[in-house]
Amino acid sequence: MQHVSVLVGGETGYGVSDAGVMICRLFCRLGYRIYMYNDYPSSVRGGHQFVIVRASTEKVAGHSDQVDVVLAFNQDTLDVHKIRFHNHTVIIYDSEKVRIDGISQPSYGLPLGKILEEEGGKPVLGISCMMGGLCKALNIDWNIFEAMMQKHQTETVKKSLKIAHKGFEMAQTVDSLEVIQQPLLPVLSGNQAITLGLLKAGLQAYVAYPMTPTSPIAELLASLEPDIGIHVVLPESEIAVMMMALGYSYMGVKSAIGTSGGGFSLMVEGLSLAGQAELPVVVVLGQRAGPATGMPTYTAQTDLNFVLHAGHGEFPRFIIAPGDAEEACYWAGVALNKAWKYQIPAFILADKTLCLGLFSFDLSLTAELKEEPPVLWDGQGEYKRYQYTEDGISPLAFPPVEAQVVKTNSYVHDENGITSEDPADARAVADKRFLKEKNLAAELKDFETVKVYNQGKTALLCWGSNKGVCIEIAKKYGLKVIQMLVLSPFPEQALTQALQGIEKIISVECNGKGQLVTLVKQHGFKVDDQILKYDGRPFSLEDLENDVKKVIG
Amino acid sequence: MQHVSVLVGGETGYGVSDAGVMICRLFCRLGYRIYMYNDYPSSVRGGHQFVIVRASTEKVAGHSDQVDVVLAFNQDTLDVHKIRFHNHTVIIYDSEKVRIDGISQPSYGLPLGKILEEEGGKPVLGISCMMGGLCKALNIDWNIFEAMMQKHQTETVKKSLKIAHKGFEMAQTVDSLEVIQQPLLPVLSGNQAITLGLLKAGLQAYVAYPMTPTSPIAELLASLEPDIGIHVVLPESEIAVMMMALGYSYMGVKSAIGTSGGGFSLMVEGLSLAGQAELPVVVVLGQRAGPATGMPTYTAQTDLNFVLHAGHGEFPRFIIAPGDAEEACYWAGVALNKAWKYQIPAFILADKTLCLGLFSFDLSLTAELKEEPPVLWDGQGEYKRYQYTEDGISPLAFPPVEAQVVKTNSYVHDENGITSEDPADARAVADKRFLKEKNLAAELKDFETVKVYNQGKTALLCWGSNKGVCIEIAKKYGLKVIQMLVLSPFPEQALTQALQGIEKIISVECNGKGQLVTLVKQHGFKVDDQILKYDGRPFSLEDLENDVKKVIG
Amino acid sequence: MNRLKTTAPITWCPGCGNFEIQNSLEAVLEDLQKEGVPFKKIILVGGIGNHAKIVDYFHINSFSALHGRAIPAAEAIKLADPDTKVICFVGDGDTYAEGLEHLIFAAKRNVDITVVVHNNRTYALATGQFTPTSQKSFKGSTMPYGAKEDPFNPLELMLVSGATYIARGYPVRSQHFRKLLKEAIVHKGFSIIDVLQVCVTYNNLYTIYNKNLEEIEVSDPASFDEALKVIRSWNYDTGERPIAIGKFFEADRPSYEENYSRFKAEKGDRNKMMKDALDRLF
Amino acid sequence: MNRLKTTAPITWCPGCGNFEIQNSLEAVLEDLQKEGVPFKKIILVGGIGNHAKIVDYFHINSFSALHGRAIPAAEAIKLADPDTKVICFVGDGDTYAEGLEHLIFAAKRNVDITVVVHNNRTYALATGQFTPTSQKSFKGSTMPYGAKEDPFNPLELMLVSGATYIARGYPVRSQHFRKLLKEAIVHKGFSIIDVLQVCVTYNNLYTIYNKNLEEIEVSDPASFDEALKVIRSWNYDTGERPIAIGKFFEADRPSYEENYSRFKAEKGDRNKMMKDALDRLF
Ligand SMILES: Cc1ncc(C[n+]2csc(CCOP(=O)(O)OP(=O)(O)O)c2C)c(N)n1
Ligand SMILES: Cc1ncc(C[n+]2csc(CCOP(=O)(O)OP(=O)(O)O)c2C)c(N)n1
Ligand code: SF4
Ligand code: SF4
Ligand SMILES: [Mg+2]
Ligand SMILES: [Mg+2]
Repeated sequence: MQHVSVLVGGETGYGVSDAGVMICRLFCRLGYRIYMYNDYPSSVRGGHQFVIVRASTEKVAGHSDQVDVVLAFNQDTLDVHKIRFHNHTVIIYDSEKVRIDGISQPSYGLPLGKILEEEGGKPVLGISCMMGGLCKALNIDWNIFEAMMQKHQTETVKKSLKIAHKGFEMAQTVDSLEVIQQPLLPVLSGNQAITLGLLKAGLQAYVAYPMTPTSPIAELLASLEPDIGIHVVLPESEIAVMMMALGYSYMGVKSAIGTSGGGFSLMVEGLSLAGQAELPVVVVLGQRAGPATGMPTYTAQTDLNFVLHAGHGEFPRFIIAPGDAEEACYWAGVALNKAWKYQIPAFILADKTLCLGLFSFDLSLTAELKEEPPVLWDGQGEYKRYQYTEDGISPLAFPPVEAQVVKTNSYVHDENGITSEDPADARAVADKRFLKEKNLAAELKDFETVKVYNQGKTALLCWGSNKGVCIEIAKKYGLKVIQMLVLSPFPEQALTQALQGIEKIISVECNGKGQLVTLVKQHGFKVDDQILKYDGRPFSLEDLENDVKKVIG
Repeated sequence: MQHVSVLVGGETGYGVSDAGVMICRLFCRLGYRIYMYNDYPSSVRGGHQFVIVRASTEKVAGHSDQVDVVLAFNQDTLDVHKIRFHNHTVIIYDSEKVRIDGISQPSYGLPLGKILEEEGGKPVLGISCMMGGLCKALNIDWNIFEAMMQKHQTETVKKSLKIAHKGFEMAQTVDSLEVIQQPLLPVLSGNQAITLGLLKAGLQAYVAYPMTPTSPIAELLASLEPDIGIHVVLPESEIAVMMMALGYSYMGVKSAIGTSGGGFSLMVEGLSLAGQAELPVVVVLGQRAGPATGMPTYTAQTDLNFVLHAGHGEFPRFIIAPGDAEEACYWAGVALNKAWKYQIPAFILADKTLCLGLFSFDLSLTAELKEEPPVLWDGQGEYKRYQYTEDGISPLAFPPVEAQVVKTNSYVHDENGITSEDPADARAVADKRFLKEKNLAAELKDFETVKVYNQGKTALLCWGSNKGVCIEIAKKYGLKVIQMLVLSPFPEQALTQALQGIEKIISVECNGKGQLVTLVKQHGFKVDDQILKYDGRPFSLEDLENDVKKVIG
Repeated sequence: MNRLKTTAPITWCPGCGNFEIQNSLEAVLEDLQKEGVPFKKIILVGGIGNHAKIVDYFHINSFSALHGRAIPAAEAIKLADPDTKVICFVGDGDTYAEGLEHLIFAAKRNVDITVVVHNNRTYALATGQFTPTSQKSFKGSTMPYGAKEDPFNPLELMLVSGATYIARGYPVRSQHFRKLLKEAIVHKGFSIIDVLQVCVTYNNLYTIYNKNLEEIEVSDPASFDEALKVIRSWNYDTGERPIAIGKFFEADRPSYEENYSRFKAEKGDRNKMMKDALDRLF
Repeated sequence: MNRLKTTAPITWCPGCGNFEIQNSLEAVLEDLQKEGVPFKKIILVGGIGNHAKIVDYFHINSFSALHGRAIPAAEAIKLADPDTKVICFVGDGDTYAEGLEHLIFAAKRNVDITVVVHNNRTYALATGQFTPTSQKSFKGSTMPYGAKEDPFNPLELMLVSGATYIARGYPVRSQHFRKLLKEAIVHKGFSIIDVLQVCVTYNNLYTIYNKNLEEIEVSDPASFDEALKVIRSWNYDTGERPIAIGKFFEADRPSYEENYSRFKAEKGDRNKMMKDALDRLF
């Protein structure tokens, strides 16, 4: 076999994600491209968690409801997911906790408690045991497994391998997962990819308040703090987060901040300040199911319109919505560069699916990303923070500047940054902002702001993390996929081009209102049909296929 | 003469608005309909402030740049506003402070300092002196003036009248402002009208943090607190304001809150809670020039898109934008009623022009407004806060309820208000919200959500405080005016109807982006031309006329 | 099945200090009911975090608010009906970080609500970051190399802010804790209990607490000075010195809601009121 | 024209206490410059209110922030360049109400910034409402029948929050005030001056202040107890008792920014860093 889908299920807090990560790494070492979906409730312990790992010879970025192998740490894994089994699904389960009455598929019980007791292993090593069973079931070379374990489980590796081998012995081979000859790629979450992109483009400070699904960015950067001298600051609230980011900007320190919708709500006033004062800031916004607390660990694409219009008053913003890890890395870097070039807020509009999903990551795809210097003051004459220029961009200088002052202002202001209530100044600062937006839009024409995949007269129109699943279904049904990567400034021309020859447009979104449709309609485009999902779960291949079939008749 | 435009100018903090109010009241007592525009900088003292009072036999709600009488307390009044004078403009000025070199119009200098000293009057009584001059210049019956003074200046009335008479003696009659035979109407600001509308619909609590231009609502209600037993609460921040309003809602206490864009930014997270928890709340949002601090005392219509989409996640909201005091009163009441009927947030989207402008107010136009009871639980069986019903409205009950519990929740929840992460519940609560929006939209078909004035094949499309000026210009040029009073749920059918026979649509907005145009385009309408103003000043008649002439060719 | 329980599955980790808070609340509510405070007059208000799940587990009126924002909602609830007992369950991240300002103002106003802080000294539900009361040696997930800040002492803040009942409790000493909880609820005015609720998963301080805790009794609960001294005797570090628990302060001061007259029963005079108001403006 | 002045017209009311704060700042900056702190290293951060206009009037680096939000911006500015002097001009509405939380956390962290609170005990620019330090008898425009709350004492809050320099000043006593202002700026760590800045228009307390003010000198500036005592000797009421001004507390504690290594000069190793990180993840 050359593709496989593995489901791991167990109680929250008992290592189900870790198991998923290890499986991803294992498959990657066999030459596969992987994707992992992680489904868990908002509790540290006690709920049911599962991951689905898919491996394929080609790039994948969506999960399937059909699973070939199941690793069951608890009863729910069987009971809840039975519908995902096919006739040949292999089930490896903890025989001390799980009863498999009425299951006709090949099943191998591992008495985890007993094995761990015998070997003196902590509960978390039950994962290794299951991994052993998985290797056997899919006929995976033990040496490859061992090499992976040697690298990532350095402390307990001997014991782990011993325990794993018990699992290996107790299962049976049902099929062989072939080794694929192609470059091996590392496994990254969307969060990790965003982090790398920001770093590559010169990030110097990261400010955040904990919030799912972007907290791992702060954690990763905090772990890198001593190595790369980055500042990671965790202040009292999201309001402080935004204000600190603006303080950093004023001083020329490139910062980013991360949050989700609820935390972002608290940043909106500061965002408006960024607009008026022309202070660059990059916001990583990982959408999750709202309103309010909603379902904190589940996904959504419900904040597009909010982000497009957040903040009182009018000011430009750069909004990108990556669809997988490589795009996340590349566009995060572009966001940081353009935020500084145009002195505006930029958003990496992600969601839980992207942030916490795992992807095979090809670094070479982001090779061209590098730090771009902002427009700096040339040191001649008097420095004017808000100098009017042809392109609307006032050259930057950061305190301390010899014999000059840098004045930034939350009020309407003159070129020097002094408060003004003059109608002419009010018009001028607004026009300056509009001009920057226009110029950013023009520059973006050189970027792939709208991506197309496949051909066809019917198009699936999507944004963000639905990209992967759309591409797969589109291939199957001969549809074109149009992915909007840049959402503001609106890439009107690129979309027009992408739509050439299209007779029917079907939008695919994880929300109930059709927010992308709202946006494209504003710009004079129309959409024929909408496929919407708003239950906190991303589309599986099967979900989308069902909906697409209904719509294309 | 049967209409007049009076400009009063002076230093901020020296009673220019008070003078304006008195002039309005005087004209009202002559049977006129008035409108006053108030222009002042964001400082308690020291800047230049002016008001323009217009009186007309018909309803007016816009100011003119052409002034017939000027009362000048400072030099700026002459220097800054010279462009507004015509050949017959009468100038009454403080001869101790203002030099009128080169002024050819009829001018009467009053030595205010000297007069006040003679009479032992405080500086503020300089206003009375000027008013005396005005009465003389326009040949206004002294008895009418005296009656007005008796009512509103009880403490110092004798002295005031004496001082006023000095002014009266020193000026000369240039024209006669006729007495008009029609019912006399009181003078209300937009804020006062909103307050009355809320009270009429049963407001029980008002929570706010000070912010221009809505602070006067809190002040007015605070002054009424002992009389009508309303709660006025002024907590530590706008975040607390919103959360307190929701606490009141939970207990069945009808509350409203008031702010401007910056303060509203801080309420956005709580707004999202209102959406999820289905807690009614009424927000009076007086727009002013942003972003950030912007120009705090100047006007704007830049927060429409923000308010339409504020808050993470998706939930319905009722947004109305009144165009004058009567609409403000009526629709504020409707907003409170519908917020409670549908258990949603409602917005009275006003702006500085409306909030602080003065209008003649005809109470009879809001006669049908009364408090509507929300849908209450019938007391049968088990109480379920989020019971699914045919219309999406779950009957309300408020603690304490005998033998029942009322559970409200920021998470996705089941009918009892218990947290759920079940996809079916997530869909169900979202569908419930969408259903309420649909039903509200349907109910609104019985309301005048879109108003039309005049006839013509070309229409001026406007919202909020631009109504008055649009109507006047439209009359002059044979245009139709289409005023969108309800902005969400979008009154698609009413707008379609209003547009029948229209060949060209010209939008008129006080912003730079054309936010109403963005909205109508989302709903498939198109706009041919846009007239935009974004310098913090509302359109004068002349401003709009100029722009309209350019566009209609 | 217990009449105070809902169907919500409990998702706290085994060994979590929250369980005993839950048990104590149940016992205290039963007690109060016997003493004439019916269940229907109780309103639980929750922040967001593991602590806040408690409001879901009780078949009692509840308002699940936002992270850090329970307290202003609770204040308005109390203003709306001064005859209710309003109890907030909040976390240390929730109310000592995100929502600290509301806490201080509620104390300043002396609103008659009770605030129970599940102070596990970490953002537990957010997976173990450092909070304002985390010990400096705590290696939160975002501070792998240790904190850059000392903790503050929230009860000192409460004392100077004007809280009129201040206590620290340890649910493991359940009888002692229940006494405090009941006292706090019964107290007229703003009451707060800083609860040393141990998070076994991210910041397991059972050993330190069990070793160093000391039940104290102040000689004069109304004494600011004595309260300050006992509060300052332990500063949320991990040194081996006694950690005082008990009631530290209780004073009598008019509560906020007393300044608000109750709503008039009839709003029938609203039309007249409008006419009067208009008349004034004419 | 003064080299420290801008072209911005000054719009404070005649007699406003802000003028003397402005004069004092000018004098202190000139002084500091002579002592080796160049103007270019000074950064003024303003909230929003009449107080905040001061940053416009100085030809000095400045960041005009939002109402209540000056302090977190100032903290990051200091983190970005520990070699600057960051001075915040904030109001009592601004920083004791809207932004109180930031103030407490900046004190907790002991960030080396200076906070000058123009405490005129009213929301002046918003036209005279009641703030957390308004005397109870103050009839603000939204409290025509008098306040429903007692004021709190912000310096008590600052002391327990961890501020390492605490003073109260009265600009009318300009030499005394300038001394405090300079000390606060020079102090290493978080410093705050509560300035009794009189608002002549909305809350004219000149008479009361002039009558009751008392310059004090504490015997041991590092003594918490002594500081607390003098701070608590006046509680923002209008009774006829002495109102202490002077430096109440000064202590030495590592400041926050010391925990942050400076950025590495070269970011050239970013590519290698990425490769290393990826290698770890493989
Ligand atoms: C505005 C906002 N920011 C962040 C979060 C994410 N969040 C949810 S729970 C939590 C941690 C809660 O910590 P604490 O209040 O100490 O409660 P615990 O889980 O420790 O009981 C955070 C940060 C949120 N829900 N809302
Ligand atoms: C978020 C927000 N809320 C409210 C306001 C309105 N506002 C502007 S100035 C001001 C009062 C300022 O009072 P204070 O901070 O005491 O300064 P003062 O004018 O007294 O110096 C207020 C409430 C605002 N600008 N932003
Ligand atoms: S994570 Fe900590 S606080 Fe949360 S339930 Fe588990 S032990 Fe309790
Ligand atoms: S209103 Fe008060 S604080 Fe503001 S400038 Fe005038 S006197 Fe000063
Ligand atoms: Mg906690
Ligand atoms: Mg003030």
